Amino acid sequence: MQFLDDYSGIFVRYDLRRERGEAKAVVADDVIMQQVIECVVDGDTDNIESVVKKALETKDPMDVISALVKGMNEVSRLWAEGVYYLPQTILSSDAMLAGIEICEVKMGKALDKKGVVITHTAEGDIHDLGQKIVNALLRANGYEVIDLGKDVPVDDVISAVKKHKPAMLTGTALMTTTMTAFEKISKRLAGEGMALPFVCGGGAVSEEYVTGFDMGIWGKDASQAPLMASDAVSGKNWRQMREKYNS
Amino acid sequence: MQFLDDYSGIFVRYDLRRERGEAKAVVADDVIMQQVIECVVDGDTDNIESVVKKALETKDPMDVISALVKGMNEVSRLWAEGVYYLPQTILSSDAMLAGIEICEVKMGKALDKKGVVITHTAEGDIHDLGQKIVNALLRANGYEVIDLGKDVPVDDVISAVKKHKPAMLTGTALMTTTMTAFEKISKRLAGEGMALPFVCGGGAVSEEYVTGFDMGIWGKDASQAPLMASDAVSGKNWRQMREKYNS
Amino acid sequence: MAKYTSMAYQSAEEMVFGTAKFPVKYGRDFEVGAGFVYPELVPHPRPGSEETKKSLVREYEKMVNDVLERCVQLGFPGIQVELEHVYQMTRNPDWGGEIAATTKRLMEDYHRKYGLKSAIRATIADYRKPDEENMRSSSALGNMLATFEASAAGGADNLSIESMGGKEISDYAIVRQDIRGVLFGIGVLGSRDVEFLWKQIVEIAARHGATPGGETDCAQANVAMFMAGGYLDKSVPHTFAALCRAIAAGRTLVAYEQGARGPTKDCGYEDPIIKSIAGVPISMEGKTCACAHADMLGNLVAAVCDLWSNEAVEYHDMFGGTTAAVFTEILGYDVALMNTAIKMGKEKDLRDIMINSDKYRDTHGFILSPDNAYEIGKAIVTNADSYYTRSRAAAIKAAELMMSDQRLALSEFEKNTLDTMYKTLLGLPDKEEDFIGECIPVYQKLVKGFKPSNYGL
Amino acid sequence: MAKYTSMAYQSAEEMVFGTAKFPVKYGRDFEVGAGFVYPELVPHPRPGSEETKKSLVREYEKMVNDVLERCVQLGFPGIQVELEHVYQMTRNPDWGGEIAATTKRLMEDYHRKYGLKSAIRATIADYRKPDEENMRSSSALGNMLATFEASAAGGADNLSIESMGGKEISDYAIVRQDIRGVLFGIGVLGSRDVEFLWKQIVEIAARHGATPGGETDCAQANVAMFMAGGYLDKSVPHTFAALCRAIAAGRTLVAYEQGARGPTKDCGYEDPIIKSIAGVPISMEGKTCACAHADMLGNLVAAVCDLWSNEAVEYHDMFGGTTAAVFTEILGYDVALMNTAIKMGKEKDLRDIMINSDKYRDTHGFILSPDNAYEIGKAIVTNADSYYTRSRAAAIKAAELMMSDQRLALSEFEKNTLDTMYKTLLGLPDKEEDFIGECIPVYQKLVKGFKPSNYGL
Ligand code: B12
Ligand code: B12
Repeated sequence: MQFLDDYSGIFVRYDLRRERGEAKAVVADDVIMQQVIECVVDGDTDNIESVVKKALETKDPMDVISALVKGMNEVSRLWAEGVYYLPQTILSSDAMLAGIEICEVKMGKALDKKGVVITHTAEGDIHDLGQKIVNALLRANGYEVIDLGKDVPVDDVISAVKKHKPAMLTGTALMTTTMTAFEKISKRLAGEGMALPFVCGGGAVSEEYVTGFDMGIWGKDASQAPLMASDAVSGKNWRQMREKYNS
Repeated sequence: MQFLDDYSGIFVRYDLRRERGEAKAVVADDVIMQQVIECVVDGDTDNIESVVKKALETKDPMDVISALVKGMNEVSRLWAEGVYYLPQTILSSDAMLAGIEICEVKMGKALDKKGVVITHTAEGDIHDLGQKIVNALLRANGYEVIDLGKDVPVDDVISAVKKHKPAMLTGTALMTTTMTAFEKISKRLAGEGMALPFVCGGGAVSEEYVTGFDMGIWGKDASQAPLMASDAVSGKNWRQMREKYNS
Repeated sequence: MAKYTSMAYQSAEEMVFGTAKFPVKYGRDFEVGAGFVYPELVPHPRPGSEETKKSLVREYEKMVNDVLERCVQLGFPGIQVELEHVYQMTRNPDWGGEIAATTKRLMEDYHRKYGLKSAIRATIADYRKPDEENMRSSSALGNMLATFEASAAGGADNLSIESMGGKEISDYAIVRQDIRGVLFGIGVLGSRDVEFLWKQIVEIAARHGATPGGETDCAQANVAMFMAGGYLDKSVPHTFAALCRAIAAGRTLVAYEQGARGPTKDCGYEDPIIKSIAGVPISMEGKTCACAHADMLGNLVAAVCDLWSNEAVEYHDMFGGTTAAVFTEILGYDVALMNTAIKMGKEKDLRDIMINSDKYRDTHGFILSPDNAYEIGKAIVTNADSYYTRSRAAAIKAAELMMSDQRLALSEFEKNTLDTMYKTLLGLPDKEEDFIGECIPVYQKLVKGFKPSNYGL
Repeated sequence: MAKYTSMAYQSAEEMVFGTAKFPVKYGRDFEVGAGFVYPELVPHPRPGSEETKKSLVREYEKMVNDVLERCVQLGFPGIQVELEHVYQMTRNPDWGGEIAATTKRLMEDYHRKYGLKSAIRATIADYRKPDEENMRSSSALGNMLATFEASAAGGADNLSIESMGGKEISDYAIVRQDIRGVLFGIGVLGSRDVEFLWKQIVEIAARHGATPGGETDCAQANVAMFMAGGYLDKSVPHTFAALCRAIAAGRTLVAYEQGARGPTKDCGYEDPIIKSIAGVPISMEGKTCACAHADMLGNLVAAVCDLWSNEAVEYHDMFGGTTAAVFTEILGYDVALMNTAIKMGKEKDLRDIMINSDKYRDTHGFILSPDNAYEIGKAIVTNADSYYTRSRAAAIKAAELMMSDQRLALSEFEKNTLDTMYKTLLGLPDKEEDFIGECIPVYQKLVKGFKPSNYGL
């Protein structure tokens, strides 16, 4: 086989040209809090437990939690600037959540969540990876996620919404032949006099399709989910959200 | 340049494999009528005039006309069987129509047509070749064609339909950005309480699109036009015709 | 009027994709025919988006962005986007102008951010109606010229058109297998209209520092090719369609004699002949324009191309992204293959593989195979007395080539058609004035609306 | 369980498109890997058509007819159509069966009328849910096996599947860059599930005289590749995705050890490695599957293919015909180019051009370049003690190849990821039982619903 040494004119490695955001910059008032933050920023799920426990010996649980969250905010920045990739973000959120759990035990009560979001993958569809990412990112941002899983019958979605009264509902579908369930859900909800932001995403799902039925808001990327959830929690209705995200 | 001698495995000349229908077989009661028929079958526009005039010296115009038509039927068979191509068909129809005209002069009155069809190419669209073929084939089959031409405003189509009360309306569009006029026409006609078979064709026009509005019937190939016209004239409504041609 | 009397290339063997005798440079670091092949992506707006200027501009913004983003995602070095005007963009000159400006803005962003090379072709819609209006003074013509201005001002690098001259005659003749009519409609009338139009386009381009790009006989030769279709179609004989193509070369060539510099218009299948004569870089389309129409020379037609196009794809979603992105990807890899061959010094191997794929698949591939295209080119430059003589010579040469190569299998019907057409061609007058004199009365009688004055006759 | 311990080819140089060590013959005069490449067209039904059996069968009837007609129109010698089941076709075995029968009827018509060669691949949908049900006894499994029966009885020539074993673990691990988890989910659990499934598929195929076709690690390696995406994506590092691919080769290989004979499943990008070991004909997809998803090795991936596929295209109208016809045309010309090269004795030139187009474009193209694929294959057959050892060896080899070739440019981030993964891989236990013992408790804790019993553990 003959191989070239010079590939110019065939392809350009644009990925190498891109400027990187500045590296991690974490600031804390003292050493132990610094360690807590670093555990989150580094997604160090192995040591987070011991470090947080150590911190709790001297610090108030709420302060430790805000350190954990501070670390997570730094991670979000690094991801946004392209320094971090998705896995770093998810590992950090794993670490943060583990840390928070320990603090909650110490406090004897669970931290109250920013709001409730129900997620599911369409009936007949087992492509749930996008949904799993959405779950992780929502949890990382302090939302209570009710995960209905994949291949969820329309009925189950409706009754879950009735039961939990979430601020937002999400659906993932990767097949055009299963996404049709979203429209049914929208109709059923309307029929029951319910209206809430229903964010739909997934490879096969197009903006064209989702904005074609009531409540539908198209989600292009899982990373949008937290911001969407906060809009929903802060009372934006689906029309306002569609206006914001789909136009 | 290097050239191969053997192309097997690269492509197969399926066109050479196809069995041809049997060749022309024309039968007439006598010599002159035989000539009339042959002029049509051969699309001999140069001699049709003299031959028909000669025939008219001894024959009744109506008989000559039926000979002309007989020739044309033979042509249709040859086309259907793949012996003839479109040009042969059009030339034959040119010849037949020229012959009929002469007979009509002799009779002192025009032959009454099978029915009236209005054809047009959509507003903003100058792709009228398909329409021209449709015109030729309809005329060849004895229909009166009112040719509105190309780039025809919706209004003009509506008023033409009001004025001529055709058995069928046709539209041709080769651009998806102009075919949208067909839907407008359908709505306008309905608005004016009119309903007739509206056959739409042309490269860009899909069955999906045309069957999406009232009166719309999708025409795949110009050769369908005569049969569609006879259905329309014999009283089939657009729903029955859509059922027949689009499913 | 000055005509080409010699070939740009010494031989067909010299011709290959990626290199043209006279490269053209414009846009953002974009040079065509200078050693590499680039993709040319042609997106078409969705029905409905043409209703307002705002919605149409927005549609183009989305489409062009998808194209440029996919290029960067996959590492394609550069791309040309064709703005092939739908009626509304030419009918309203400011629409065409603003869409060109929007496209340019996006391209500049990607060039700044990533160094992506790019260029814009604006193809104005010729919506004059030869049989209904005065082609040399109609309001349609006025709008067309105004739109050329607006597009160039807006940022179009390449000005092109698919012109209509002679179409009223060729439409009549093609469906009647009337080769004389085709020669008159394409070879004579078409050529004269191209001359008339391109004088003005070249002048406008010069004024705006844009490049006068390409012409194509889509209006006539593509109708014939298109109707000839595939092995199962029975509309127009394939040998006849091939003759129409040879004749078209003489017509399209006029644009370059008037100052057009290419890259030529993608749908001009006659361009390999043009390149052999004029040496301009050519844009071609084949297998990857299946989204727009089928042809029977999907690989061969790329053999000597400088840009590689999809002709047109309507904007819709597919599993892999929008059609604009999807076809950018396919074209991008197609040209990556050609460019790799160039870098490896194997470009002529790949060229010959492309040629052998289709040279004997059908008549169009046969006459456009570079060796035959070159022969037809020679017939054109050695019969340069008039538009008529060279078009006729091209047709006669094409016929002789088809008749003399045993490897080109033809059905009885196709053979007979070819023989008849060949005899007819030989029987036609030798002088243009005689031919014109013979045709005018005939077609005035046969074709309603035909006005010789539209062609300065 | 018997495992491959030697390579089917003496060297990578020996491998080229169109020829496989063990050709497969089935369908209507259809032979794969015997000297020519054929297109494999995969049409997908429009949303809504899946609602009733009648409408879905009708949809397939239209799609398949468009495919076969375009082949005859353009002269393509033969084609394979994949019926890639949507959920409903497997959920209701008789649907899948009737659609196979309808497809066969149409193919027989075209074969009788024109001699068009053809074959049918039925790919059953594996809709078992590893984290929710018992994968070795669920009703989903029952339906799947029943649908294999029905499809074979209906006329499917090739039975294939994209199986799900280990997905619950790999889904967790891929988005966390946990290479150990990937090795466990793909290399160990995936391999065990493939063994379990293919024993039964092979048996069913034998009973119906159908050919057990191919497996693919779409469920895992394609998720990684897909998320790694292009130059602008930041979801999964490209070096990590390449390691997932190398590991997947060990998993997919199991199907052929169980008796599958190919042609393999198009979306198994690991197939060049499979071909180097097993010598089965492989179906690949690249630039012309842009309609289904983007990849960064559009040309290279065709270098050693025997079938060339579009992965999947939803049925819609385009200017040039329906998507089914359009992609048949593009694929048809793609393979015509390869077959012409073969006839001209230039197939290795074209192969090398394809390879150089993408070998250094991205990590996936790099490790699947035949020379590197062959090296990874050797690592697999020389570490055949267990599914684990060979998958790990494949990953280590892939990492070493990426680290040692200076022409493969990597960003700092990608380099660091690769180093870390490489160290982790080296640090893992040498024996499968130790590795399994280490992983089970860890992932039972981390992944809700993970049941070792699903894998006979
Ligand atoms: C991996 C994969 C699989 C895996 C699934 C693994 C898993 N856990 O999901 C397996 C092997 C199981 C699989 C199976 C099948 N698959 Co599959 N699969 C794919 C593939 C290659 C990648 C999908 C993927 O994981 N992408 C990565 C994830 C992260 O992307 P995503 O889900 O789109 O999510 C992103 C965004 O959409 C967004 N998002 C998603 N959801 C949400 C929600 C919110 C709120 C927001 C804000 C954002 C958001 O965020 C994510 C990015 O951050 C696609 C190819 C493609 N073009 O999509 C085919 C594809 C989806 N599969 C397809 C098919 C046909 C199948 C099968 C039927 C094949 C078969 N016969 O076996 C079966 C399905 C059976 C069934 N009943 O579901 C087709 C669907 C065709 C169609 N009709 O639409 C595709 C498109 C492949 C193709 N081109 O043919 N598949
Ligand atoms: C030739 C051609 C032209 C010629 C037209 C010549 C003429 N007299 O029609 C010319 C050069 C003038 C032309 C111009 C343009 N064209 Co144009 N053109 C074509 C081309 C290559 C072939 C069309 C053709 O003549 N086919 C042969 C005829 C016979 O087929 P047909 O009309 O479809 O008819 C058949 C069937 O549809 C059916 N049928 C048709 N009507 C009816 C009616 C009934 C009742 C029945 C039963 C059947 C029926 O019967 C016929 C077969 O028997 C197509 C390519 C394509 N894919 O279609 C592009 C195409 C139609 N053109 C296109 C474009 C964009 C243009 C221009 C805008 C380009 C430009 N910027 O200049 C301008 C249009 C300006 C305007 N306002 O209209 C695009 C349209 C894209 C879109 N948005 O839909 C196409 C699809 C090319 C492409 N792929 O981009 N074009």
